[in-house]
Amino acid sequence: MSSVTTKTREPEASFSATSLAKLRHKPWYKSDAFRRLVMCVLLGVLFTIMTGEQAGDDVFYSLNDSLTNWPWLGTWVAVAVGIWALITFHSYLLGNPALSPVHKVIKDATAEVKKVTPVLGRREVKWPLIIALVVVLALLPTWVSGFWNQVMVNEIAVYVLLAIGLNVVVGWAGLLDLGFIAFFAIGAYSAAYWTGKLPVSPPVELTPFLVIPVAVLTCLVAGVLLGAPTLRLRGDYLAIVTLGFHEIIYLLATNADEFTNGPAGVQGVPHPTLDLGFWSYEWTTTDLEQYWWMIMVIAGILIFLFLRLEHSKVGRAWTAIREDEVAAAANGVNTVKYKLMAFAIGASTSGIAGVVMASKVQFVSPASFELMFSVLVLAYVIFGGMGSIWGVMLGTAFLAWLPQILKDYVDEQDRHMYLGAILVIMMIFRPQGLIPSRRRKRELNLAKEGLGDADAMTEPVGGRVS
Amino acid sequence: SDDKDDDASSNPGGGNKPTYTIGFQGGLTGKNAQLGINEANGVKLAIEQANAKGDLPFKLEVKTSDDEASPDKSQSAAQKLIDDGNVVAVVGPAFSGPTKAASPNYAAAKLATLTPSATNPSLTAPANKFTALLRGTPNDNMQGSGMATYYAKKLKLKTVLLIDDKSEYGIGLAAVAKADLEKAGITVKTESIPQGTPDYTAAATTVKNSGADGMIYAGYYQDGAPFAKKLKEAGVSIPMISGDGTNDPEFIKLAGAAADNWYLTCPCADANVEEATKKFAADYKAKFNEPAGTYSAESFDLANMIIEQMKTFGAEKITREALLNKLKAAEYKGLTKSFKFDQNGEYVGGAIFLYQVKAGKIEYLGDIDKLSAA
Amino acid sequence: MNLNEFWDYLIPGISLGALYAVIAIGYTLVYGVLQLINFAHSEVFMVGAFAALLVFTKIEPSNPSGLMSVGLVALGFAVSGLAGAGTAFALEKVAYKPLRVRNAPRLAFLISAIGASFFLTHIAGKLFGRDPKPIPDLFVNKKVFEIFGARVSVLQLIMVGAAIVMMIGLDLLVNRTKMGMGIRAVAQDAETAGLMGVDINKVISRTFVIGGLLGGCAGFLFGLNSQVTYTMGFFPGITAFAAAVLGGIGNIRGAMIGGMVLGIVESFSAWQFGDEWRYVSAFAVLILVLMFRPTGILGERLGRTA
Amino acid sequence: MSNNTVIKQRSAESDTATPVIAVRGVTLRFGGLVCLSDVELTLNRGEILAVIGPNGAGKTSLFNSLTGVYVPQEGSITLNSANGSTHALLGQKTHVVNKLGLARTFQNIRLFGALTALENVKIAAETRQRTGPVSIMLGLPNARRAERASDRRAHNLMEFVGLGDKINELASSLSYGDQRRLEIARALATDPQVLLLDEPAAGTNPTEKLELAELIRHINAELGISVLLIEHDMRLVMSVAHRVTVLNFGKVIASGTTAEVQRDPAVVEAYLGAEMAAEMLDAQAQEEE
Amino acid sequence: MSKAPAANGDASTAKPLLELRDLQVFYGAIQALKGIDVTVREGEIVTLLGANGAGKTTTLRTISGLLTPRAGEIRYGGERIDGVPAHHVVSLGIGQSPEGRRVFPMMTVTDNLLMGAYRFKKVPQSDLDRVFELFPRLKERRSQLAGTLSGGEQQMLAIGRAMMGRPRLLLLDEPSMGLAPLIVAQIFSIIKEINAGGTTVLLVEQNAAQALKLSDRAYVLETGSVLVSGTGEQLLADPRVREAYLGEGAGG
Ligand SMILES: Nc1ncnc2c1ncn2[C@@H]1O[C@H](COP(=O)(O)OP(=O)(O)OP(=O)(O)O)[C@@H](O)[C@H]1O
Ligand SMILES: Nc1ncnc2c1ncn2[C@@H]1O[C@H](COP(=O)(O)OP(=O)(O)OP(=O)(O)O)[C@@H](O)[C@H]1O
Ligand SMILES: CC(C)C[C@H](N)C(=O)O
Ligand SMILES: [Mg+2]
Ligand SMILES: [Mg+2]
Repeated sequence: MSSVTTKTREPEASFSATSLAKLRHKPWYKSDAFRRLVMCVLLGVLFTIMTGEQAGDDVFYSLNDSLTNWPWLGTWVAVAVGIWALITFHSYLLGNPALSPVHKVIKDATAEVKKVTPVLGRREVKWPLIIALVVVLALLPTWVSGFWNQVMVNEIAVYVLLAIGLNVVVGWAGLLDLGFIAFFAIGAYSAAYWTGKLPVSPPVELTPFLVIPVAVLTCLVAGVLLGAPTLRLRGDYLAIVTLGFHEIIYLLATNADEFTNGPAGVQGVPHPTLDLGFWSYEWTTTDLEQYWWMIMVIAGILIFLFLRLEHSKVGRAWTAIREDEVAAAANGVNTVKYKLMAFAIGASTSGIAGVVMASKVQFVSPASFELMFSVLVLAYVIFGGMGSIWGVMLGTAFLAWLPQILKDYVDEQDRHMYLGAILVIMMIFRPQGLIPSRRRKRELNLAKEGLGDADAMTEPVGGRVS
Repeated sequence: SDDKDDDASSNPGGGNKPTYTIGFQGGLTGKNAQLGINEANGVKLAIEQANAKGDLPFKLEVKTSDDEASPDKSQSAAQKLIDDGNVVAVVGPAFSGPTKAASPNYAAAKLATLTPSATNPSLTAPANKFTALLRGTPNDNMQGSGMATYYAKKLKLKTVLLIDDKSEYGIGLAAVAKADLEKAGITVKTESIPQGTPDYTAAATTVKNSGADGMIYAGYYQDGAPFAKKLKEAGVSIPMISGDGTNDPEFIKLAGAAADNWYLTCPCADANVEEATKKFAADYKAKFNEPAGTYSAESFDLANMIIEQMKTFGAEKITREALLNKLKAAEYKGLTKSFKFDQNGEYVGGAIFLYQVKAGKIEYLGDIDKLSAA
Repeated sequence: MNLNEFWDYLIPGISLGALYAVIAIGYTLVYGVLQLINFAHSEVFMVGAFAALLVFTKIEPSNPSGLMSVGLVALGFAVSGLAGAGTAFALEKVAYKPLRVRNAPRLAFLISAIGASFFLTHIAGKLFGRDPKPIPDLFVNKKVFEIFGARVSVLQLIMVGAAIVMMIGLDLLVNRTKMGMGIRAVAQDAETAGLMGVDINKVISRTFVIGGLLGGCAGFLFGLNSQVTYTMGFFPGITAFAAAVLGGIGNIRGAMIGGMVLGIVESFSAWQFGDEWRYVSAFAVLILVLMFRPTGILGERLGRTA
Repeated sequence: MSNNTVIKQRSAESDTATPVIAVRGVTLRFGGLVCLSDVELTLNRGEILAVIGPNGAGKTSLFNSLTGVYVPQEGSITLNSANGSTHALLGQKTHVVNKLGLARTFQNIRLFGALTALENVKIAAETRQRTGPVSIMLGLPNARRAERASDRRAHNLMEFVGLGDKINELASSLSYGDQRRLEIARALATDPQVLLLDEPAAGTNPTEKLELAELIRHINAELGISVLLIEHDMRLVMSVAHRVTVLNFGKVIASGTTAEVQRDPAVVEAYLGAEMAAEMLDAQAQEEE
Repeated sequence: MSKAPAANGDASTAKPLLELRDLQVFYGAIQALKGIDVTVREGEIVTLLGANGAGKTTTLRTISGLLTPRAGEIRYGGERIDGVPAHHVVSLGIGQSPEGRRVFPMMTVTDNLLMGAYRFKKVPQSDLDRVFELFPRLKERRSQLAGTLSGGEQQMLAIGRAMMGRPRLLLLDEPSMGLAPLIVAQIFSIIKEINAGGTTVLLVEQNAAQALKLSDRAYVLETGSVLVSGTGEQLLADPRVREAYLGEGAGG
C-alpha cells in the first residue's frame, strides 16, 4: 500500500446508533457461549478420534471408523454438549459468577490455603514438614513395586536432577536452552570413558563415584565452551544455537564410532561402589532402592547449594540480567561471567545425572540423548514453574510419571498424544507452572499489566540502549 | 497396555484354569515404533489364536511394555513385566540397545526373554551373563556374511559400496559384511546415510559417482524405499542388496517400480509360499487391518514356541525358571524358520535366504550359500 | 572436487533449500508477529503432506501425464495448502490465543506449542497409521534435464519453481499490500496498530493461515519427494527453524536465504564428508554465522527493534 | 549508623582544574549516519556539567559511548581517577566502565521491575564485593558478611535519596518520580566518581523537578560525585549545572557557563528558540534581583 | 507562528462531541479512574492535566477502546461508544497520538503515515500533502525508517499519523514529552493550527503552562478523579494549579 491514489477520499465514516450498537454487542455467533459450544462439539469429535481405532495400512480406516461410529461419536459429543450446558447455565442462571457454589468452594479453598501458607512458612512447622517429606520419599521405594522403583530412578529421579540443573540456566539466568541433554550425554560418555568401556581407553580407570567430579569438570568446560561464543545471542537465537550444539554432540556420539562405538553404544559401565576402608558398599542391578537413595542424597546436596544461590548476590545478578541486560551491565554486573556461571552450573548438574544414568543402566548409547529429551526437560521445567526448585521438581516428577501411569489406561502408542494435550491445557490454565517462583510470578503479573515481558527473554536483539 | 480384544477370545472352558501372561517388550513409541508394533501384534495374534483353539490347560494373556526403543527406558519397561507374577516369559526386547540395558534385570528375575529381532552379535557374549536371553534370530554376522558371499562368489564383483543407516542394526550388519567382503578380496567403500535423511538425491549421486559395481544397503525399508527411488532416478543400475530390515512388502509399496531388481536377504524362509504363512498373513491383516510387517511372523513364532513349552507343563504350575530352562533346550519349527539356542542363548543354525524384487513382488531365490556355491 | 560433481550436489541442495525456505517463512512470519517459535509448524507441514496423501489415495491416478499431471499437482498444492492453513488457524485458536488473552509468558507459548506438536504428531500416527506411505506418482514423465551436466528432475523444478513463486508472492503481499502493511504494523507494535484500525486478531489469524498455507504446500512437495509419515515434520521443521534464525528471524527474505544456505550446506557436506554429517555441518554453519552476526544474515526486520 | 560510614565522602570542593572525564575527538557512526562527530568534552572533578541539544543530537549516544554500550570509531575517552590513575574508557566493556567509576541512569527508566527496591540497589552494591558462588553455596561466613554489608549499604542509599520508607516495595510499583530516585540510588550503590543522568526529569511535574534538583546538588556537594546531566528542562539545567555543553547533529556547538550558553545565537537558533531564551533570561534577571 | 483565532466564544455553546460520564476503569484490582466526567465540545481544545499516575493516559486509552470501562459511559456525537473495540473506534473519526510516540520503527515515514489512514481503502495524495505541509521535516525524511528519527521527529510523525485518519477528534498524549524547548513550541503551535482546521483536540500534558495557554478548557485529574476544571485562563489563575502544576515563578 505504499502507493497513493489521487482520487478523492472516501466519504467520512458515518455511524449510527444501530451500527454502534452492533459494534458494542457481539452478534450471537460471536458470543462466548456459542463459541464455547462449537469448541465443545469439536472437542467431542476430536476425543472420538483420540479414543478410536489405530489406523494401519489404510489411511482412511480410522477416520471412517471413528466418524461413522455413531454411538461412540454421539456419546462424546453429548458429553461435550453436556459440559457446555453445565458451564453456560451455571453462569447464566446465577447471573453473577461470584454467586456460583463452585466459585465459592474455590474461593474458600484458596482462602484456607492462604491461611495455611504463612503457617507452613514458620520455622517450627516448616522443618518438621520437610523432614517428614524426606522420610516419606526415602521410604517410598520400599512401598512400591519394582516397576515403579525403576521408573522412580531411571525416568523420574534422573530427570529431576536434570531439571534442577536446567532451572538454573532457564529459570534463573533466563537463558533459553534447548540442548541441555547434550551435557547429560557428555556426563554419561565420561562415565563410560573413565570406566574404560569406550573403544578408547582412559589414562586411569575410575569408579563411577570418582567419575562424578571428572564429569562435573568436563561438563563445566563444555558449558563454558558452548556459552562463550553464544553470549551475545538472546532468546530464540540462543535457543537454536543450543539446539544445534545438542545435535552436534548427539551426532558426534553417533558418527564418531572409533571413540564412542556409535549407535551400538557401550555396555558394562559398572555400578558405583563405595569403599570407606572400614565399610564398603556396592550398588547392584537388583537393589533398586539404593539408587533412589543415592540420587536423593545428590539432589539434596544440590538443592542445599542452589537454594542459597537463588537469594544471594548471584541469584539477584541473574535476575537483573534476565530482566534487563544493559541496565545490569551498566550497574557493574559482569554479565558474561554470570551467564557462563549459569551455563557451567547447569551443565555440571546435567553431567552428574549422566554419570548416574550410565552406571544405573550400565549401557550408554546415543538413543538416550535424542533431541526430544532436551525439549522434554525444558517442558518439565516450565511446566513445574521456572525458577522454583520445588516447582520444577514437582513438574518433572509429574510429567515423567504421567506416561508411565498412562500405560495402564490408554494405548501405549498414544501416550504422547495425551502428554501433548495436557501440556497445552496446562499452559492455557496455568501458564506460570505448577509452583512458580515468587520472582517469576511478579514478572508475570507485570507482564499482565503490560509492563515488560513475563520471562524477560524478548529483549530486542542488540538491546535497548537509551 | 493389554489388548482389549483379549477378553473376546477367552476360553470357553470356564473359570478354574490358571491364567498366565506372555509379555512383550519393544519400542511402541519413539523412533521405529512401527517395528515394535509389528512384533507386539504378532505376539497378540499368537495368543489370541492359542486361546481360541481351546486346548490349553491354562488361559493366556498378553502384556506389552513400551521401552520407546531407548535403553534408559528399557529397565523400567522390563521391570513392569518382571513385577507381574503372571508373566512367565517375554517376547522381546525388540532392539539391541534396550536388550543390553534390561537383560541383567531379566537374568536376575530368571524370566526368559526371546528376542525376535535384537541382532547385535555381542548380546550373547558369555561375559555379559545375560542368562535369560534367547535370541530367536540369526545375528548380524550371519546375514552380513551371506550378502558378502553372494557378491563375492556369485556375482564376482570387484568394488562394493557398503551403506549403513547409522542405526544400531545397520552398522552391525555393515560391519560384518565389510569384514567378509574384504576377506573375499573385494574393495569396499563405505558411506553412511542416516535414517530420516531429508532428501536422498545427494546420496544417490554419491552412489552413482562411486564407481562401485555393487551396493549393500544396511538399513530399514522406511529409508531404503525413498533411497531406492532416487537411485532409480539417478539411473543407478548396479546390483543392490539389503537385509531383513528391508525385506518387507512395504518396501515395494513405498518404492514402487524403483524396488525392482533389489536383492533382499533374510534369515527367514519365504513368508508367502507355505499354507500356514498365508493363513498367518490373512489373519494378521484381518485383526490389525494392516499387513504383517517386518518381524511380525518371527514374534508370532516365538510366542508360539513359548506356548508350546508351556503346554508341556500340563497341569503343573509353570514357573519362570522352569520355563526358561525348557526353552533353552527346546526346538521349535515356526512359520519362518526353526528355532533352537546354544548354551549362550545364541540362535543355532540359520540359513540365510535370498530374495529379489521382480515386477513388484518379492520372489524367493533360495538359500544364499547354495546359490553362491552353484 | 571436480566441477561436474559440484553441480551434481548443488542442484539437490537448491531444491532442498527451497523447501526449507518455504517452511522457514512460516516460522518467520509467526515469529515476526507474535515473537513466538511456532514449534508446531512442523506438524502443519506434516498435515499438508497427509492431506495430499489422502486425496491422491482416493483418486488413485493411474499413469498421469501432460495436462492431467499439471492438474494433479495443482490439486495437490490446493489441498495441502488448505489443510496446512486450516491446521495453523486451529492451532492459533486453540494453543496460542487463550494464552495471548491471558498475557502468558512467552515460554508458556513455547511449551504449549511443543504440546500441540506432540499432540498433532501422535494423533496423526493414530489416525493415519504409523508406517510411511507413498504419495502416488503424479507424473509418469520423470524426464530429467541437464544443467552443466547435472541432472535436474521435474520434481526438483517444481520444488524450486513453487518456492520462488510463493516467496515472491509473499514478499509482494507483505511489502506491497494493505494487508501486508497491517501485518508489519502488528509485528512492530500491535497495540498501536490497533489504534490505527488494524484488527489485531484478524491479522494474527491471517499470519498463521499464510504460514500454514506455505507449510502445507512444502509438506506436499516433501511427501512427493520421499514419503509421508506422522513424524516427518520434526527434522525439516528444526532445520527450517534454524534457517529462519540464520537469515534473521522475522525477516522474510532472510528466511529464504537461510533456507537456501542450509540446503546447499547440507548437500555439499553430504558430498564432502558423508550424509551423516549433514546436520552437523548445517548447525556448525549456523553457530558460526550467529557468532559473527548475532541477528542472522539479514537481521530482524518484521519484528520490533529498540 | 550514619551515612558517612557507608557512603564514602569525597572532598566536596569543586576542583575545576582537574578533568575527571576527557572526551577527545570522539566520532561515532552507524553505517552512513554520523551520530557523534569529533566531540570534545571535559568534565571537571566535582562539577555538574549539563549536556543539552535538540532531539537526536547524540546526547544519549554520548552516554552510551562513555559507558561502553557503543564503541565510537574514532577518538579517545579518558577517566582520571581520584587516586591519580587514568584509564582509557573507549572500547571497554560496560561493566568494566562501571567498575572504574562511571554509573548512569537511563532515559527510559530501566529498573529490575520484579525485584524490590532494595534488591535493585543491592545488585549494584554487590558488584563491588568479591564473594564467589562457591562460598555463597556453602554459606561461608564471608558470604554472610558480604550479604549483610550490601544490605546495610543499600538501606543507607535508599535513605539518602529519600526512599527510606519504600524499601520493600516492588520497583515497578513505585511512582514515576520514585523510580527515578531509585535508579539514582542504584547508580550510587556502585560508588561512582561520575554519575551520568539521562533526562532524569522527563515526565515529572514541576514539584518533583524541584526535589530532583535538590537531590542532584546533594549528590554533587555531599558525596563529591561529578555529574554529567542530560536534560531538556532548562529551568532544571540552569538551576543545577555549573557548565553546559551543547550538542547539535553530533557536534559540540557551544560550551560554557549557563549564562554564556543561553546567549549564544547558535544555541538559541538550534535549541532554545527565541521565546525560551528570552524567558530564561527574564527568569535569571528576576533571580539576580 | 500565527495567532489562530480564539474559538472560545462559540465553542462553549457548540454541542458536545465527546462526553465521559462517571467513567470508572480498573487495572485488575487497581482502580485507575474513579468516576470522571469530562466534556469536549465540537471545535475545542481541551487539556487534561495531572501528576504522574493521575489517570490521564488511562482516560485516553479508554476513549480509544484499548481499555473497557467497568462502569460509566462514553458518548461520542451522542452515541455510546464504550466497549467498541479499538480498531473500530478509529473509524468513528477518533485519532490518537499515543504516549511515547509509538511510531512503527521499521517502516518508512510515508508508510507510517499511510498506516494512519489504514481505515480508508484509498488515500488521497492531498492528505499526505497536508501533513507534509504541517511538518516539512517529515517531508524531507519521508523514506527514512521511523525508528531512526529523532525524538522530536517521531513526535511529529505520531501526530501526523493520527491526522491521516482525518479525525474529528484528536487525542494527544503528552506530545511535548522529552522534546527540546524549540520543538515543544513548534508542536504547540501546530496543535493550534490543526484545531483551527476544524479538528477537536483532547490534549494530555505535563507542560501545564503552555497547554493551558492554548486550550479552551481544562480538567485537572488527581488519582483518578477530576479535581478542578474550567477554562484555560481560570486554571492558570487557580492557586492550587499554580502551585502543583506550574511550580514557582511560572511565566504567565
Ligand atoms: N543504534 C543506533 N542505530 C542507528 N542510529 C542510532 C542508534 N542509536 C542512535 N542512533 C541515532 O543517533 C542519533 C542520536 O541519537 P540520541 O539517542 O543520542 O539522541 P539524543 O540526543 O539523546 O536525543 P533525545 O533528546 O531525543 O533523547 C539519532 O538520530 C538516532 O536515530
Ligand atoms: N497497565 C497498567 N497496569 C496496572 N496499573 C496501571 C497500568 N497503567 C497505568 N496503571 C496505573 O493507573 C494509574 C493511572 O495511570 P496513567 O498511566 O493513566 O497515568 P498518567 O496520568 O497518564 O501518568 P503519566 O503522567 O505518568 O503518564 C497509575 O496509578 C498507574 O500506576
Ligand atoms: C530390526 C530391529 C527391530 C532390531 C535390530 N535388529 C536391532 O538389533 O536392534
Ligand atoms: Mg536521549
Ligand atoms: Mg500518561
